[in-house]
Amino acid sequence: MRYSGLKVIKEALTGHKGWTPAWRDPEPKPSYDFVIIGGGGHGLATAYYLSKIYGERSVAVIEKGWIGGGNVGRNTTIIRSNYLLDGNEPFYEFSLKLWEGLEQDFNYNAMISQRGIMNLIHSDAQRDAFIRRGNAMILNGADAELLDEDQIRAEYPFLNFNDARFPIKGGLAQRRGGTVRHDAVAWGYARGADSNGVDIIQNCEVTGFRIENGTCLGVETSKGFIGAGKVAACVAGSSGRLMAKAGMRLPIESHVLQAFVSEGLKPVLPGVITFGAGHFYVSQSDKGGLVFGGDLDGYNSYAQRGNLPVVEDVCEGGMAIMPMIGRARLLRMWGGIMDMSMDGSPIIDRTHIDGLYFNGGWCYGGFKATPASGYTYAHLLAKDEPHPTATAYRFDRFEKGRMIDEKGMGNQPNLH
Amino acid sequence: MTQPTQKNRLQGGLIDRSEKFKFIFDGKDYFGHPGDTLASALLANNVRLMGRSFKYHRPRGPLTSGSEEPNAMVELRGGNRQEPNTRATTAELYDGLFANSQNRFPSLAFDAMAINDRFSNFLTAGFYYKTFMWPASFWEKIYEPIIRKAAGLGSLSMKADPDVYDKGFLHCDLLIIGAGPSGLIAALTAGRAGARVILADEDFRFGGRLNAETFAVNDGPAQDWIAETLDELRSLPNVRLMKRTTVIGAFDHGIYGAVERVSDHLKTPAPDKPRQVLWRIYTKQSILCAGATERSIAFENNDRPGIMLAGAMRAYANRWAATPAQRIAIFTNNDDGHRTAADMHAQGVEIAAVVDTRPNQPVNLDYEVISGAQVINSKGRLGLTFAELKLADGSSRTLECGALGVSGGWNPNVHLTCHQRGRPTWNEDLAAFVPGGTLPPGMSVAGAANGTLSTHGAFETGQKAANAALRALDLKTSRRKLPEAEDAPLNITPFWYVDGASRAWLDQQNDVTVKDVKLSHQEGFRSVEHLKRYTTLGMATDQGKTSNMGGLAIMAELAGKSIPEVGTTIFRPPYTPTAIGVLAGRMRGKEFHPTRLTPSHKWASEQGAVFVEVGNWMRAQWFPQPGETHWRQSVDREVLATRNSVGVCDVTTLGKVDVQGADAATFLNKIYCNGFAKLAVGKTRYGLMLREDGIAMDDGTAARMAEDHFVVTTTTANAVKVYQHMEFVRQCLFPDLDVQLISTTEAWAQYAVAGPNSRKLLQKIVDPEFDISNDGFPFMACGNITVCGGLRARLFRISFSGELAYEIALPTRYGDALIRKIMDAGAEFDVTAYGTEALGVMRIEKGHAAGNELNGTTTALNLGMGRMVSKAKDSIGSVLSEREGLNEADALMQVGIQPLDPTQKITAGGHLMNADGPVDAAHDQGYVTSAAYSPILERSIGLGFLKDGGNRKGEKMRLVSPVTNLTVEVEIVSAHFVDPEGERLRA
Amino acid sequence: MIIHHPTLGPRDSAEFVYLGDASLINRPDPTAETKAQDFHDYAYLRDNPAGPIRELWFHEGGDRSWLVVTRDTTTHEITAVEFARDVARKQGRSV
Amino acid sequence: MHDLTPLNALAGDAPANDTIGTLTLTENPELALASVAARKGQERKCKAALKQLLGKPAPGPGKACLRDPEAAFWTGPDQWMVGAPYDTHEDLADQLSKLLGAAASVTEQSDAWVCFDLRGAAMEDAMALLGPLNIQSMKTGDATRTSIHHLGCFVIRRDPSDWVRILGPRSSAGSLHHAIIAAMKSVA
Repeated sequence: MRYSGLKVIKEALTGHKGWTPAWRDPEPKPSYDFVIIGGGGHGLATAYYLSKIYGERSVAVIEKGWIGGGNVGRNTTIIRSNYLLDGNEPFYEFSLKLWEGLEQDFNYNAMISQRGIMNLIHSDAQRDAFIRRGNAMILNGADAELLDEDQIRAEYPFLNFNDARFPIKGGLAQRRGGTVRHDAVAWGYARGADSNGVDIIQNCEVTGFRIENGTCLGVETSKGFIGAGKVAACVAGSSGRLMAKAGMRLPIESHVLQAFVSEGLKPVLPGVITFGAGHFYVSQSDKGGLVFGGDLDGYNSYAQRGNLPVVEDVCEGGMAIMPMIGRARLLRMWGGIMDMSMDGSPIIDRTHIDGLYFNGGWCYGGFKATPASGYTYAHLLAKDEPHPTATAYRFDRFEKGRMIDEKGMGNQPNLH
Repeated sequence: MTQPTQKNRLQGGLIDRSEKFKFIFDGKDYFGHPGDTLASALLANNVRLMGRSFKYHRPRGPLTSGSEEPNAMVELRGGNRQEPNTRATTAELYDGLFANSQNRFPSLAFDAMAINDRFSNFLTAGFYYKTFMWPASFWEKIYEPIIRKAAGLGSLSMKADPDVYDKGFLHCDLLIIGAGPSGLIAALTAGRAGARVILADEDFRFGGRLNAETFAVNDGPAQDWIAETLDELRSLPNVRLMKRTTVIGAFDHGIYGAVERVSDHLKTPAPDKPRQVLWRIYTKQSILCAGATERSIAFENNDRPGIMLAGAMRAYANRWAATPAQRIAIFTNNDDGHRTAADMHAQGVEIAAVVDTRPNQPVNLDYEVISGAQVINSKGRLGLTFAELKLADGSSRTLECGALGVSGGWNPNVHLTCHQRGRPTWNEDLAAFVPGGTLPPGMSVAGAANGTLSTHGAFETGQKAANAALRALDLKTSRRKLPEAEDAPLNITPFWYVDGASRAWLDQQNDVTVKDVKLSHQEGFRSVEHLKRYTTLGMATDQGKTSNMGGLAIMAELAGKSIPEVGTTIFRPPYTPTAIGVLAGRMRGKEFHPTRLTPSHKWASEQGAVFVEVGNWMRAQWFPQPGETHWRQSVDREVLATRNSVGVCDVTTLGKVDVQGADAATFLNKIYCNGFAKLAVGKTRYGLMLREDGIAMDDGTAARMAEDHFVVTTTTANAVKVYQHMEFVRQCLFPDLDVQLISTTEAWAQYAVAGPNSRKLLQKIVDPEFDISNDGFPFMACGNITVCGGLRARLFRISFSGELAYEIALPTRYGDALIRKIMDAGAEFDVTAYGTEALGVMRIEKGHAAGNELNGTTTALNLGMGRMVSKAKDSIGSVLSEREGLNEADALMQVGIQPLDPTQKITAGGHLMNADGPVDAAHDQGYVTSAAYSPILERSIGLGFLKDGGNRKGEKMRLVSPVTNLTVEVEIVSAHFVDPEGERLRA
Repeated sequence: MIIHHPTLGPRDSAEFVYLGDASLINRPDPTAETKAQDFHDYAYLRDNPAGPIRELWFHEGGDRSWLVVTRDTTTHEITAVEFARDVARKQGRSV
Repeated sequence: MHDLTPLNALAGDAPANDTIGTLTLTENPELALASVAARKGQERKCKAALKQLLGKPAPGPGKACLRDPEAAFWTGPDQWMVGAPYDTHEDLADQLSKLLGAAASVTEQSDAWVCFDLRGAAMEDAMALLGPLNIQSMKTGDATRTSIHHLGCFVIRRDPSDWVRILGPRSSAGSLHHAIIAAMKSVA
């Protein structure tokens, strides 16, 4: 069913009798050309683009729980393409461009809102690094803007300019950055994929892979065996757990990242702000809640919950940069499992097992990558060659010494 | 203005009538008493309308009498203490309290945004997702700004929070959460047994539900028993009573977060006292005695001011001697609703009727009981006037009443049992979820929180839980006679919503109605997670405490499943919303991070130095002299003075590690890629440290003070990280090496004395028995010396500036005296203090790598030190540094960069492009890491990394920096701009 | 979290710095034929178990010991804490 | 004798001394410190030498030996911090090196630390606002390292037990002092 202004009015006047389920709830077929494991944002986007761009009709997405219940439903909703390295920037810029056309593309309002993202600068060395980054962004066809202290003061008068421990010396802005209604992304892709004939199978857990002499023939699931021409893993924080069933060890650790939302407040923040001298970033949702976060808890975890020290650390950062939020109340906090890779950058690649593909290692940056991750993964699956914007996301980059390390932290995932 | 009297104030209650508090709500004056909340005082003053809902801006009054309140939220206090979304139901009244209603325009009684209510047919669940898409550009330009303008509830002051917050840490054997009957008896039992007990309650009065009831305990008033109990608890030194303290979360390993509201019941906190304290409570055992929350029943227009939960209505009457109206009715599906009627009647409030969904309820001489009936609708614009009933026989009837108490049953407060992902289980008798499955380790649950709703049951389970905890603590248990108390059952017959109800509210704040849940089901959003996210049910500030169950029950019915089959939403911290300020505590403003001062800080301040943050250090950036109007003037002067005569700079911030032991040299051979075994005693060597992945981690010097003693320096930024790494290598990789490490960064003040006259100057400081002539103390020498007549010190002949230079170290307490001494002794050479800027200029002139070059992605090869990586020995990082990607023919190499036109300036962060050809990422040749104006060369110079840089000296290129609108033609030169042969530093 | 230090008893994990999987103790033989592969696997591949894991914590705010902590990544329950130095020796590491 | 005048950690003309409510906080510059780490295989020798110096066994984990003039507390496996009055022991490290010879690595630590003495009835309440340390479980003679407002500090419970000695990083003396004073005011 297509959503339109007319449809909305008609339904409003006729008691909303005509709305139908956003997606079907089918039983799995014996086999598909493509079986995508994971009904999160990336998996659903992959199915959507496989069916829409690459014309594939025999596609299933299998999800252990309910679609959109993973990181796409528990993140801070930020989109941006302010990356430094050649391996990353073209990919994230491609993603941002897809975001910009997404709502019309899948006929669902995901409330994409490009109110901008501002990375604050607190030292000369940081300015040097941000100038290099801003230039890299522009040279890759993205937008970037360097602001001095006065410009920041004019745009964000409520920041701490009085008694800051680390004074604000400027900022690097990407005006096209912003936020998206995260749940709607999963639902929009699901609805779009479903209408292209993709089977979305919920409450179906993968229990193993059927691999015969080096080739993956399908997956064993809680709903029985499902055969597949190609099996595409796309399970973010569960990557280690899942790929172990195929006997693989990954350059990935699972870590918990907490996120926070305040009670609804009248609008105060124009866009996204990141504090360059503390672990804090924040935006304000269309409902009025301050949505903010900071560092990983720092230890391996699959528990989807964190602990107090990081909660306090994040709020200290918030109070340091924005002392006006002291009397606002934290409403909810939650934890997502991040698939932290060894260089902070993702992997979209074949595995050494024929017919088994892998997409993961998104660290805490997976949400903004959703459209491009789906698009480029679909490209790899359909054409068996990497999409031009994702050629660097290979497994073997660590053997070859071609890491994509934006932060320069080396092989310690919790520092990326 | 006329001052309303306390028209709806009843007799009795736990308020202090001897004192009168004046307060202001929406500009109007009222009076209340100590013990009141803002809500109880307003009700007593016959004010029911206290707020507006989020989406439809429907008029609202209090639904509850506690922290779960979704409706009666106000902006409390004014000015920079304005506090949005404050529950009137928990805000303690104080004299002069000032509050405004929120989320309405222009006034609470007339809210223009209430127009949304007229369009409610459009604004259904999921409405936004289906519309506002045409034309594409309109979402951000037109639609979203309108939506955002309407967003939110209360507003921030936009000014810094003036209050301070503390953090505290408490350790105990047993934490009891909630001081109702179960919590009090548990505390008594454990306290008597000698356990270290903390009893915390969010209320400002201990007693929990007993404060709101008229029950007898031991045939006397419950308050008497509470008073006796508290007296005994106060007499026990091992028991800590914490009221106004909300336990917000159950974290790993028995750590609980709790917020104590120290000053919120005062107009302003006392001087130097915190507004609130965040306590981190470490406990071995805990008992959750958090009680239960009543739930409503969904019927058409069940959200009018005056319609509240029956238990809340009873609490207002019994505890606060306030009634929402003089004539009230009750709508219930269980026996508890009848208690409210009885208590209100006893308080002299007129009971229009008790409407019970259950058939054949006992009649009553005092007021009418209507069995098998339902309230199906309500009337009244800004407050309830009539309730419409559907009677057992299907006929209808209208009840005139100003308030309606609704009781749909009670939900145990299981929240903290879920904070470690435990899921509650369904209890048929209560028609509610009770704690089940896996509780946080060490936690047990008692009283209503565990589904035991009677007072007797609370006493019984409280004592039982306490004894279980005592057993776990190996303390003596005791079983005393329990106080006598009521033990009535609830007798509930589940009834969630009246047939055909549509605009019947489930989530009152977010305006989620039965209709929305039906639509959510119709569109396939049927799991509890999808329901929540699609309709926003339970996403309000009460976190679903008053709304989730109703929605769940309706979804279950629509899906033909049982409630537990549809699922439970588990609760997350915090239990109630928590001020961000208290989670930050003292770590804000200048105290956000500790500040580290160098030994010369006092002296430098006296010189008017400009300081800069370097990590947590404050370092002198430059020393402005009279007449200097621009920082460049100061920095140029400092550089020239140093290069031409002598300068001094505080370099204490460099990390220093004392490395001792028979295997000290072997150890350094492991952590540095270059060799140290053969370094002679009395000599210093530059060392490059790699990470195991072959990337440069840090650099510094190692001075061999003795065969088995080195003093190692690290960069300022990496001192902590490098020390950890060294301990890792020592303890985890080579555990049997005889080597001992300790940081001495703070112990020694260290100054760089640089320039042609540095030796002459130091010869006036260093005691004469030490020969520091070029032969006696050549380049890279080091040794223990004495200065100024016998003070122990260390001298290193090392140079970052490229000049003849020394670093001199002595005990920190003498650092201040030494800098003054050096400045005096150096007067004849015009000795000049220089800061980090001049330091940076000189190291760039000399081509020394620093933080901008050691950026975590560069290798020894990139840094032009490829040959330093010894192949003769194993060291951390040597193997992986050989990977092909790190050794390509056109690998980035450090180069020098200068503009062709000396008057032009180059910037760090600029990218290098070939002289001609396209300017884009695909043709990127490298980038500038550091740039500075060199007063010696009288031009702007820079260091950078360039592909195959080693072979491109003399090449003309373009430096582009679009983000700073800069393009400069540059020439690639040697990174050693000054004294490439190093004659000066060996002079 | 609380880490029960072998000699100092229960300590708040905020006093510690986390490194990662305790397999980082098993630095490969730098002279082996297969050293390139060995060091790649050592530095980059992880079991990343959902369940018990042995991991390295540094008692930065305490006695500066590296510890090997056995912790369940699904519940965070800690079942063992040892000195990393002892573990390393047990695994045959020396000089 | 040299002619350099020392500067206290808080850079005041005199050591800081504040009394708030029942609590007194004093900056104590009169403390010489040196760390002692046993060499590999020399642990027994090292402990014996310390016993000779201290007149009682070298303190074990979490313990201090409170004694004049030399005192000591445990800082890590086979590591101790030895303290003594500064005026008589400015060269403490050298004295210890002579005493311990090849049995231990000795490092001067006198000026690595600022020393605060916090005394008074409300001491435990103030300490409860400063860090996760379980001060109530510490008895006279207990010593341990902990974090106070992100600063690694040693805390030694002295005699009488309403007295703690706090050793913090000298360069952050001001921040540490500020934090302790704030806590003293909160509990006053």
